Amino acid sequence: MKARIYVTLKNGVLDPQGKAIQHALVALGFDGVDDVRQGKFIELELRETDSVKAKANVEEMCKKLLSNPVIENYSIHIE
Amino acid sequence: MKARIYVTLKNGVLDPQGKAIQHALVALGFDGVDDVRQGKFIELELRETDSVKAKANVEEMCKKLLSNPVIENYSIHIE
Amino acid sequence: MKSAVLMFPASNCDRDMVVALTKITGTKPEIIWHNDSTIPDVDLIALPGGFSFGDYLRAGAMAARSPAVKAVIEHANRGGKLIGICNGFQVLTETGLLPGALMRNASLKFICKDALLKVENNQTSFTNAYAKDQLITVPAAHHDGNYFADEKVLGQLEDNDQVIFRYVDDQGRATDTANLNGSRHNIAGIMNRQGNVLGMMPHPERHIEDVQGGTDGLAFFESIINSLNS
Amino acid sequence: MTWNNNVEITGALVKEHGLSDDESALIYEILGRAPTLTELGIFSVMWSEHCSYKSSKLHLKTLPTTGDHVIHGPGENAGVIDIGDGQAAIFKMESHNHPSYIEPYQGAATGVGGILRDVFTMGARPVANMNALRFGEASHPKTRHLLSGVVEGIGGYGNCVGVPTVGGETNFHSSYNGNILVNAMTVGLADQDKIFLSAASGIGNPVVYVGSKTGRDGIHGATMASAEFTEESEDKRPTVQVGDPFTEKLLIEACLELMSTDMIVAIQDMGAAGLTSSSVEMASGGGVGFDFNLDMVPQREEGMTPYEMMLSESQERMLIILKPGREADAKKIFDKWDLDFAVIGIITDTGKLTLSFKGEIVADIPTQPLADNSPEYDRPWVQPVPKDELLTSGVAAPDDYNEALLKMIGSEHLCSRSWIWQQYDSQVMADTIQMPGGDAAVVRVHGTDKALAISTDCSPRYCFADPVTGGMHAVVETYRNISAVGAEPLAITDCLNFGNPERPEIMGQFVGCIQGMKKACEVLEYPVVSGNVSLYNETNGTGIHPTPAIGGVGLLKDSSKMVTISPQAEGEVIMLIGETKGHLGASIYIDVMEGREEGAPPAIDLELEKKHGEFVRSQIDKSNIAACHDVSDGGLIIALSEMAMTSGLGMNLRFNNQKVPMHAYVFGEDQGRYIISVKPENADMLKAAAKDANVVIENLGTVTGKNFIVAGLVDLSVEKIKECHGKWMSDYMA
Ligand SMILES: Nc1ncnc2c1ncn2[C@@H]1O[C@H](COP(=O)(O)OP(=O)(O)O)[C@@H](O)[C@H]1O
Ligand SMILES: [Mg+2]
Repeated sequence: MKARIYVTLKNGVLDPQGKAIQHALVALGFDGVDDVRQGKFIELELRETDSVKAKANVEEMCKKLLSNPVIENYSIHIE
Repeated sequence: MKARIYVTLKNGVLDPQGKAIQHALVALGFDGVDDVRQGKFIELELRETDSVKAKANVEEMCKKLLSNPVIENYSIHIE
Repeated sequence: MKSAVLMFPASNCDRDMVVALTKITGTKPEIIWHNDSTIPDVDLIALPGGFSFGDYLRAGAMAARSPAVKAVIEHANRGGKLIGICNGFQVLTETGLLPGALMRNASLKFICKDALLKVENNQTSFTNAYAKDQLITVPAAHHDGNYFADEKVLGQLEDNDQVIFRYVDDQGRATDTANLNGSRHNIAGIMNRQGNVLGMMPHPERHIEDVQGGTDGLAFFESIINSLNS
Repeated sequence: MTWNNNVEITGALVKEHGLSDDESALIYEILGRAPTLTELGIFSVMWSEHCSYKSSKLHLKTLPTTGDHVIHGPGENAGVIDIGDGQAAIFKMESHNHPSYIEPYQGAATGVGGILRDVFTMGARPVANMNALRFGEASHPKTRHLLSGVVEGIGGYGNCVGVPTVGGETNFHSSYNGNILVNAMTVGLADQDKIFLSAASGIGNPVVYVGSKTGRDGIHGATMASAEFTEESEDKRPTVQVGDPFTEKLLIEACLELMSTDMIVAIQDMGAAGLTSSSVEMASGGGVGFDFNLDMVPQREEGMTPYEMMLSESQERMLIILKPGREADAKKIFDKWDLDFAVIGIITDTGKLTLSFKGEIVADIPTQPLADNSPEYDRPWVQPVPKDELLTSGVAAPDDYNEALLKMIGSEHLCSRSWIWQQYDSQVMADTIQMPGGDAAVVRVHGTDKALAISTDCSPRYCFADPVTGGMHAVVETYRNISAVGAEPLAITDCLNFGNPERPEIMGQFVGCIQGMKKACEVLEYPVVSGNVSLYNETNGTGIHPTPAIGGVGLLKDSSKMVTISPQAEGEVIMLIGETKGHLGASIYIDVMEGREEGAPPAIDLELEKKHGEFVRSQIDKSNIAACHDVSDGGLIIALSEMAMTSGLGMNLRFNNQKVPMHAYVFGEDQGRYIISVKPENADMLKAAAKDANVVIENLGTVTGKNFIVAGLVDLSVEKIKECHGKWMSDYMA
């Protein structure tokens, strides 16, 4: 099955990439963009077929490698 | 309203990051990971309140800036 | 002084570090490969600069989980001296041996430039050969050197004099323009509470001969030797 | 779609592969039958302009390629020169123009990756990268995006592999609006007895594939680089290759480790046209055949066909012939570095490239004719006529020299390139002793007192105005830049970027530039040891300016003697070597001040260049010179102010010019000139030495204060000039 992981910066962590994108959007004439945050989107192809087990496993991966708790949050979607 | 944009590499485009992550997961003892692809996840805070208009607008942003059409695909979720 | 340099796939300042340590200590450091699970008994371990594992995912993230680093953490926990330069600093924050994180430079661009640093604390194993508040020039070259920590951690670092190097202007002021990469508090290098682990973004090992444009890096290594001899 | 190797080879299919009728007939003759689809693909890439040099070969042959220092000239992956003590410098320059226009980051990154492989495949550790870049005019809507992506791509790749990018050149001109040029150069170091070549030998020896897996990247990249651009080809998207510098770094280390053993017979990188060109070159070079089982090729994607595997341009791959029985030992090294390693075939005595796939033979081609009978064209060309001389009387003097100087130095043509080079790690390996910003970059030969000086140069506006002089100029400019740091120029590599060779006037530009290069190389004893040709740099019928980029390499026997453009102390005497005639044709001055591009370029006296170069070098070697800078773009005053800016010290100067209008003296681009800064106690001696050597020299003034002063003309603070010089590009890119 597939796991989708969204890694985002924690509130309070300055996001230079997001800021740069917002800047560029404004420069391109897109207004009405109040805030931009950029994160990571990781897709895993898993051999596991049990979604509960898969989720637990991916949770572990996020903790051990895929996210850095000092600056990032993550969320997981299994399908 | 909020727009969430998922930018992923097109099929067939080499994803060195994904490859390296997969390797690292295996080295950490996570087996059963057949494939990893890394993309971007961009969140926009929009002033627009009409979701149809917002979507059209964000579509335009993706084409002009947020994705690289040569190697990337994108999808948009408005809420 | 016995030393060792830890090499990851795509470390690329390992040779520079070996040359510097050899020149200064008179003995060639041992090389530790990232897959080694046992490491030699040495006085100092250096984590060199580079792009370990391509800096993919996050700079230093994958390297921080390699078998050799487990052993390095034990070395540090025993009080062994440990330095991380550039990518090595990123690895050290990823292991948690040093607090905070190193994010993409505020300019979002790689920056290669001589950095002017102020030695904030010279009462350490890594800076005793410098004068307090001495301004030194050390080359910087990185993409992810933007030091981040939350207010609480920053407060602790400042209170305990763990901020060792700061980016400053030629008057020694930690201004925004002098801040190479957007680091919180202009931080260029920090030390752990125990004083045996140091991480910094600029490269002292690149400034050890006049022809390289300066020799301000020498005292960094000399300090470590002093601290072992005292 | 199921794949059929035996489809009927129709005229349309042949055409789609960019092959002419004659070429197609030749294929039937060589094979004695119709080609299979895989074979057609193989022929099409091998005979593309990019791989076969069919339009350029005839003329390239005229370039001087031998000399005392030359160990291997053109024909190998890179040129090899002797730098003494059993050591060699190995270098080459290559273009990645089309891919960089389509996807600037990846195009430039993979360009760097490709040229690195050309160099380390010969056994050299890469020690320096250079980049020669041409972009469209600043006002063109794409320029910013392309500049930003290209620079990031070059940095992204070079920084990660840990090879310093130490210099380059950057031009802006409207002729590149639809065809930017990205030329990358790598210099490496090896021991002369450890140089590896590509000719395969040893019937039965294993052929090994190492590196990354093969995907569908860049299929037809080589043919794309050989076709003129149309608006449509911007949509040819999925053919872009993505570079993985991490894997490249591992590949460098693994290959160098393997090379330190005695297991290798031959080795070749997979560059343009991937597995096809590497295997054909290796087999034909050794006069042997290869028998491949394509099922063994490491594949990244499912369902890849032989056609795709043979044409893929996936990056970071190499082909190696091992000594028999050494497979397991070699594999251990690649396992350690986590790289794919697969024996994909053996050497045969058939002289044929025989490919099998799922038990079936899908291609069976004699390699000799495939490599050597490739078409060679004597394309019609017209000898270019140089533009008329521009009369100085028709060029206005500036109202205010202060303003003119600031306008010139703050223009996109002369402004600081620090926005670019600060994104490159120019110091990794800790042997860079002259950073970007000077005349030539200098890197130490690790662990010795020697150093290499490197410079890339070309003034396309000169080449456009007069290809012969322009070609000469490009060579001479590297010669001067290398001499100016005190190094002896030894040899060059080139990257010849031109428009559509099927147009006689473009072909004439090509031939003209080569004529000029040839002359310069001969007189300066400065041979061409490697190079690359990129044609069809043309969009909708408009060609680029002829751009023969030259990469020169020189040797400093004692690196402690090196000088920079920066005067060392107040009181030093500033002197000018060479005569100033005030040539304003094709100059930056008329471009920036009057928006014109007219006139012939300055004439070049090669014997004089040689004499002045030798004089400067000998004086630097005797430590009589504190700083040195050649005079080029923008003329005398620009060169002087560049020296002032680097040192931060002012100058007090007086121009004793009675002969030519002052603005021509100040901004003229006459060749063969150097400015030197000399300790006061050495000034008389230097003058005497110049007199003995019959070298024209004059005193211009002294290093002093914080202002840049030319009596009666200019009085500006060095800070002010610096600010202006530093502003343009960072503002433009902000
Ligand atoms: N694309 C680039 N990358 C790195 N360095 C560059 C680039 N373009 C220009 N430079 C550097 O800027 C300086 C000035 O370049 P240029 O005006 O071409 O020098 P010169 O006139 O001496 O040939 C040189 O040191 C050169 O190496
Ligand atoms: Mg020059």
